[in-house]
Amino acid sequence: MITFEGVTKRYPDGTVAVDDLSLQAPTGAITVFVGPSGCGKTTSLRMINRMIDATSGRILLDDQDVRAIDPPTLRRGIGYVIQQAGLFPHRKIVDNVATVPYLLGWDKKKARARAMELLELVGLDSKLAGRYPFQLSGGQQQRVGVARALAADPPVLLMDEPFSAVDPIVRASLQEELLHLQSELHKTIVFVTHDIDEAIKLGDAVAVLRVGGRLAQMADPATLLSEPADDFVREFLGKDRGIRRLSFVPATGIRLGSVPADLELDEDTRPLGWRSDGGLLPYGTFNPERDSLRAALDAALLSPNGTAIAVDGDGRAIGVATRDVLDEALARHGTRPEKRVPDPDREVPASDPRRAES
Amino acid sequence: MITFEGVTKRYPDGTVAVDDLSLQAPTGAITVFVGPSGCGKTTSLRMINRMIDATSGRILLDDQDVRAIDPPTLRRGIGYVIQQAGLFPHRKIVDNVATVPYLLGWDKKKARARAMELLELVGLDSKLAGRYPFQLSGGQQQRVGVARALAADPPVLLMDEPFSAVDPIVRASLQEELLHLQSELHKTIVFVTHDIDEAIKLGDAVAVLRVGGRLAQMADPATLLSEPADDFVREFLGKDRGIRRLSFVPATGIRLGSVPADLELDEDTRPLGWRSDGGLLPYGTFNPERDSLRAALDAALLSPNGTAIAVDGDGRAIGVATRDVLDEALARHGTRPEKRVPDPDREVPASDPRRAES
Amino acid sequence: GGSDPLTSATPSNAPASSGGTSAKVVVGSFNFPESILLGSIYAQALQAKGVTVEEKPNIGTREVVYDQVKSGGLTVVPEYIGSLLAFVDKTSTAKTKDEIVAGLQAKLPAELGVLDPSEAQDNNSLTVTKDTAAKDKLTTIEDLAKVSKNFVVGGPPEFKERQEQNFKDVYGMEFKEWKPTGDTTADAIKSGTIQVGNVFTTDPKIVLNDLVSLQDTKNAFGSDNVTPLVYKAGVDDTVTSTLNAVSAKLTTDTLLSLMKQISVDKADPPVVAKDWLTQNGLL
Amino acid sequence: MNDEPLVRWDWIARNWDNGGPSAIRTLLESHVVMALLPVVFGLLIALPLGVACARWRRLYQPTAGLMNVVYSLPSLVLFSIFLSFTGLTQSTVIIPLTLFTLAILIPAVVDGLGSVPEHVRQSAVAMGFRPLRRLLQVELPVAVPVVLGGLRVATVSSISLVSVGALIGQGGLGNLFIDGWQRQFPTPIVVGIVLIVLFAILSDGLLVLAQRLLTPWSRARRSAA
Amino acid sequence: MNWLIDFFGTAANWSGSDGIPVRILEHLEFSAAAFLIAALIAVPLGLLIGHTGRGGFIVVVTANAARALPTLGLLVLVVLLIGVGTVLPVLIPLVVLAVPPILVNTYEGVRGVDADLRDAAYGMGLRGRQVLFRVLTPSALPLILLGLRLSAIQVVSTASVAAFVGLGGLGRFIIDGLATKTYSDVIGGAVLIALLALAVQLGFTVLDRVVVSPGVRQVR
Ligand SMILES: Nc1ncnc2c1ncn2[C@@H]1O[C@H](COP(=O)(O)OP(=O)(O)OP(=O)(O)O)[C@@H](O)[C@H]1O
Ligand SMILES: Nc1ncnc2c1ncn2[C@@H]1O[C@H](COP(=O)(O)OP(=O)(O)OP(=O)(O)O)[C@@H](O)[C@H]1O
Ligand SMILES: [Mg+2]
Ligand SMILES: [Mg+2]
Repeated sequence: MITFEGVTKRYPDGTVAVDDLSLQAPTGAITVFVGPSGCGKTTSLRMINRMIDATSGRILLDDQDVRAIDPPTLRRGIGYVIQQAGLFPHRKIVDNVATVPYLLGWDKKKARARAMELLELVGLDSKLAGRYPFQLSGGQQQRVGVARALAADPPVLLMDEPFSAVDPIVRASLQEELLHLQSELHKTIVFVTHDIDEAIKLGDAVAVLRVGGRLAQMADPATLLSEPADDFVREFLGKDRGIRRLSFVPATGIRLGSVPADLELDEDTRPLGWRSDGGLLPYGTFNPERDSLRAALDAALLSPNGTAIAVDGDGRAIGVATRDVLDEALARHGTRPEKRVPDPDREVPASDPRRAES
Repeated sequence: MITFEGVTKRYPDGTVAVDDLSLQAPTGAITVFVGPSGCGKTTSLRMINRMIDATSGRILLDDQDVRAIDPPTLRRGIGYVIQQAGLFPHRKIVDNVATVPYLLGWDKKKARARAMELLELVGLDSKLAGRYPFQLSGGQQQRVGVARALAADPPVLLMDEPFSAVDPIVRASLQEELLHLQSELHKTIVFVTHDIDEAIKLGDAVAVLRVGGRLAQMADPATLLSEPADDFVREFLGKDRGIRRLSFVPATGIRLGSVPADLELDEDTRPLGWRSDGGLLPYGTFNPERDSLRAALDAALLSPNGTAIAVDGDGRAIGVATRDVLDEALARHGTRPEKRVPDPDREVPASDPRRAES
Repeated sequence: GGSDPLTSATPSNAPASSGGTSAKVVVGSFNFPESILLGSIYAQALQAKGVTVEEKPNIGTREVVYDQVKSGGLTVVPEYIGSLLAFVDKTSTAKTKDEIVAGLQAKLPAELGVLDPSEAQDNNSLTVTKDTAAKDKLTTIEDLAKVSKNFVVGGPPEFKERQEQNFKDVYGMEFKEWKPTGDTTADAIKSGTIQVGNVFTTDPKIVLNDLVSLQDTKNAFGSDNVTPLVYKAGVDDTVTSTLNAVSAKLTTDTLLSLMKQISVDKADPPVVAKDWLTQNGLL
Repeated sequence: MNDEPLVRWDWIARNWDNGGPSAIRTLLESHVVMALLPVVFGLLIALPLGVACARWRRLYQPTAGLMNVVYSLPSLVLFSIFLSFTGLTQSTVIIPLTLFTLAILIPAVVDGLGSVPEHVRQSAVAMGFRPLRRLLQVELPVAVPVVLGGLRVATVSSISLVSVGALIGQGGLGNLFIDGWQRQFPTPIVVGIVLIVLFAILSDGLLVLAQRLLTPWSRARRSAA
Repeated sequence: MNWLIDFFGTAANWSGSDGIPVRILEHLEFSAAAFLIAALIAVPLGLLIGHTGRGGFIVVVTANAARALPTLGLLVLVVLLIGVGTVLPVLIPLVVLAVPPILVNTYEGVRGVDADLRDAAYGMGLRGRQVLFRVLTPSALPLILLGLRLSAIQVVSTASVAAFVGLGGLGRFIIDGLATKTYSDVIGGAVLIALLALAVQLGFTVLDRVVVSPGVRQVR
């Protein structure tokens, strides 16, 4: 648990970057700081590992004031990932990852073994270990950055816009990777971004900051979407709040009807299309075990008759949700999505995204 | 009209960047090339203004083979905008914009007057004219880049990921700006991006390329979303295809009911919330004149009772769309959204986005 | 000038003890080939007698070298008695060899001494081209003094300072301009940049370039016999007797022929020195 | 001017190693010492000074100004000034050349440290490096390409400048220039120039090699830049 | 200080054909001539090679080797080969000295211009030559000027070797002062040379202000 107690940062030039900030980042959860440029996200983050010292107020790491800890020692226990990865250009990937273990005086072999393990964990081929950073793509470098931050198994991870320099496709995969990692590691993560979609996708709790470094709202993403505290937050959340918060409602609750006759199936009962005069019409599918209500709605909208086809993990049709059933589900959960709570004890299989994110 | 006729580009090292590409970019429309990294978008674009020469095949600009035109002359008639703006650091903004007019031998006063006009057109304060590029933010530089490309009023504009270096918020505003400009200028634009959302937002026609430089599908965005040609395109389009294509259906067609009694209004008949025991509940609104079906659906999902409130331009409630009405509209338009056709003759007022984009 | 930085020199290789054969003898030379040759002759002769020798050839002008000897940084340097006296006693009027040696003994500081002068002389001279000599009918410096106001004179940089007053005193001679031409003096005379130049009488370029040295009828330059200048504390009897034996064999003609080998035939000073020493039984 | 050939090969053969103080080999050896020691000393001094200048920027302006003045002094002047202090020793050449080297190396070290990307520095801090260790293990290694670039220029200049020392009797191969000049004899001059250039190219080549070996991580960047 | 007073305070030092003003003029004469020749050779060559990208490696290697050419050695060799009497023998070594910094900096300057900028320029329809002179050169100007400045300072300081072969210039005070151990002259000459170098430095600072676009200056 990281606690901000009335923290204020005033830079020597008079800029108040963070103003009386009080909040808690729960242990084992991802807390996202989000807000427009210059709202003090980076400053807040860097006060945790004392890259910047607060002007007033306290920051507690599990009840211990960070000010009481010698900064290098404090920092070795906190992973830190930044936008440009900040890899050491002169060290091979494996040694980059082993940096903190070396600092902590691990023996070289052990440190390297640990590094190799981490490279695998973040999904990098072990043959990249002997390369230098310039030989890696931006996305690979970011992965190395994450591995490096994890090397000494710190309980806390600070991430400052770690994915904002890579292209959207790679970015999405890095986000997935992070969620997947977190499902195994249960770190206490503070994540900074200015992208509200990323915040909602990743955050167990989202703190929206406004310029001047004041907290506008802190809530879990679903609550944030349904109940923005004020116009600033509403504006910041942007369009599609209603649709987006369906992402937090699992599709498991939907009452499925039996597969209707006009749905053409192949021999494995995988759907092929809706029969019609002009041939087969397009259809949409969702997996009630894994997907959210949003995916179900999308599937319904892709079918001409508004009926979403439920499929299992192998793509076999297991039932349908008609528009009426869907409407009912939407009415039931639409306005009050279940709160998501971080559940550090639940182990999620690697192949399975932890969330009901569509 | 720009026509690719069996165009192939093989680099000296043997890489085939573009393979037998045939397509047409219609006059007065925005044609977007989209596809994963390395699929030959840039190469295709640059063959149009002969920054790169095709290995075989022809590119026609209004029936004239570009190979028949001296490259510098050709290029002066084609605006070109790139990611990093490529502004000349040693020239003031106004002179940057006036580059091509100067090249064409315009007199200095006229060229500068034209530059000032363009700066205004792209939404830049005229007091920036005397600055140097380093004194501008990334977004402002991109705007200058666009202004510069437009300076000699070329009929054709080539844009290579022009907005990908700026942050998402600025990016969105640049996209709006481009649509707005295009609604006034009706250029023939070829726009390259690897972001499918951007492609769908901006394109009148979208060409999806696959690695190896082959065309996977070319269609207007709505068709693309409803009828992806194959798995590659479907994969590339990503999730929410059903919801996203609602963006292309205007909300005008929805039958509105009268404002129900349990909706609390202020004295100006602006909605305040749904009455309930626990106080006012959240609500969602849409503007049937301007918004799409997607916005209406979103509004419905924000209301506890699934009813979307229709408001006018001033935010006054003018009716409601109940879930049933909405379902009906969705059923009617859901699967076959109207095709969007570029309509160069229709003048759209500046304050009004041209599209039914939610 | 102001305070003199060279006097504060504290050379690292000053002899540790005064006298004694165990000490290393440092043989230096001026920055012209003849001096380098003489230095090499001294050094090899001493080496043959088992003296430990270090050579530092080609150091610089007398102004620089003198102080190094005085402070013990150099032990032996081939000198020219007339020029040396003029250097230590600007007012001296001594002209003959004996006068000069007497003058030196009186004026040299206690730590320095000269050994027996050799017969070999290498006088400074004023030299002109054959054409100039013919045109103005010049054979002596006296002849030159009559026309010298029209002439530009050149020589090593130190030439003006040393000789300007001397010429006035002895010949009443003044020049139109003094140009420091250094090692290019002979070429400068030939190319006409200067009309008169200060060239050593043993310089082979005089012959090579068809130049004429004017006779120093009034002995303005004085006798310039070659002799070793020594740092007294650094030399013992072996050194002294060896060098005196060398000087006894050196003549002006010897010097001229040796210098011709070096400058014209491009033979190397150490080799020339060695050959000569061998021929004269000094090795 | 006359029939003197540009190079008399037999002279070279005779004088390569004639045992005397003016043997080409001896001169070459002293040239190497007088050229390379300043570079070594210069590097040893420039590293701490450069680090200090990079750390306290206001120190840099005056230091750089002073170095500019030193650099604009003719080397002969510095040599002769030091002649009065260090006499006819190699130090008279080595000390001034060390100063010249500093004029090149201090900016190189400052620029080198400046070339360390801020995000690399920051992530070192964030990982818990203490300042000295950060300097030694991160900042200086990353600065190596730029510092080596300066070192190359310094080495080559130093090798070339030693020859001026011949004017005060300590010039290594430069003595060949004076010798050849006084005897109107091109051979020693040519030999001196050729040996100096060869020595410089060799040293430069070794430095390039060192750079390759020390900084495999910047090879691509260099060829791309 | 005494030396400076001796040197600058002696009226005789200020007049005549070997007075300070004449020496300064002579010094400037060969420095300027050598510098201009070097600039005329190196700037166009650097621009061309930087622009076409051909032969860049050779240039950098040769330039570094050329830095190693000892000025004194070249000077005496040239004098031996072509004789004294003109300034030519001094110009050759000085030009050799002055070319490498200009060439390398010009080349690096042009080559270092952002590839996107080049791209944008061609994309707008500038022809090769226009790209070079209107875009690359102005952008590379700070580096080109840096090369010119370094070179000019080296030339001014090294031009003193002219005195060694009997030519004039401020080197006379140094060489003659050394020969006659007149330290005031040596120091005086050195101070004058340092002042000239300082003036060159200042001149280039001013030039930089005037010719380099503020847009480019700030980027660096
Ligand atoms: N060292 C500093 N000195 C003075 N002001 C600073 C300093 N660092 C940051 N600021 C100011 O403090 C405010 C907050 O900065 P901070 O970097 O924390 O913002 P941010 O939310 O991370 O912004 P971004 O999204 O652009 O990274 C800004 O107004 C910034 O200009
Ligand atoms: N000059 C070149 N020589 C050789 N291959 C090249 C060259 N330029 C591009 N390519 C290759 O051609 C292919 C297409 O390149 P292109 O730049 O057109 O892709 P792109 O779609 O624009 O990619 P991105 O989204 O990364 O910009 C790639 O495989 C690329 O590596
Ligand atoms: Mg930040
Ligand atoms: Mg591209």
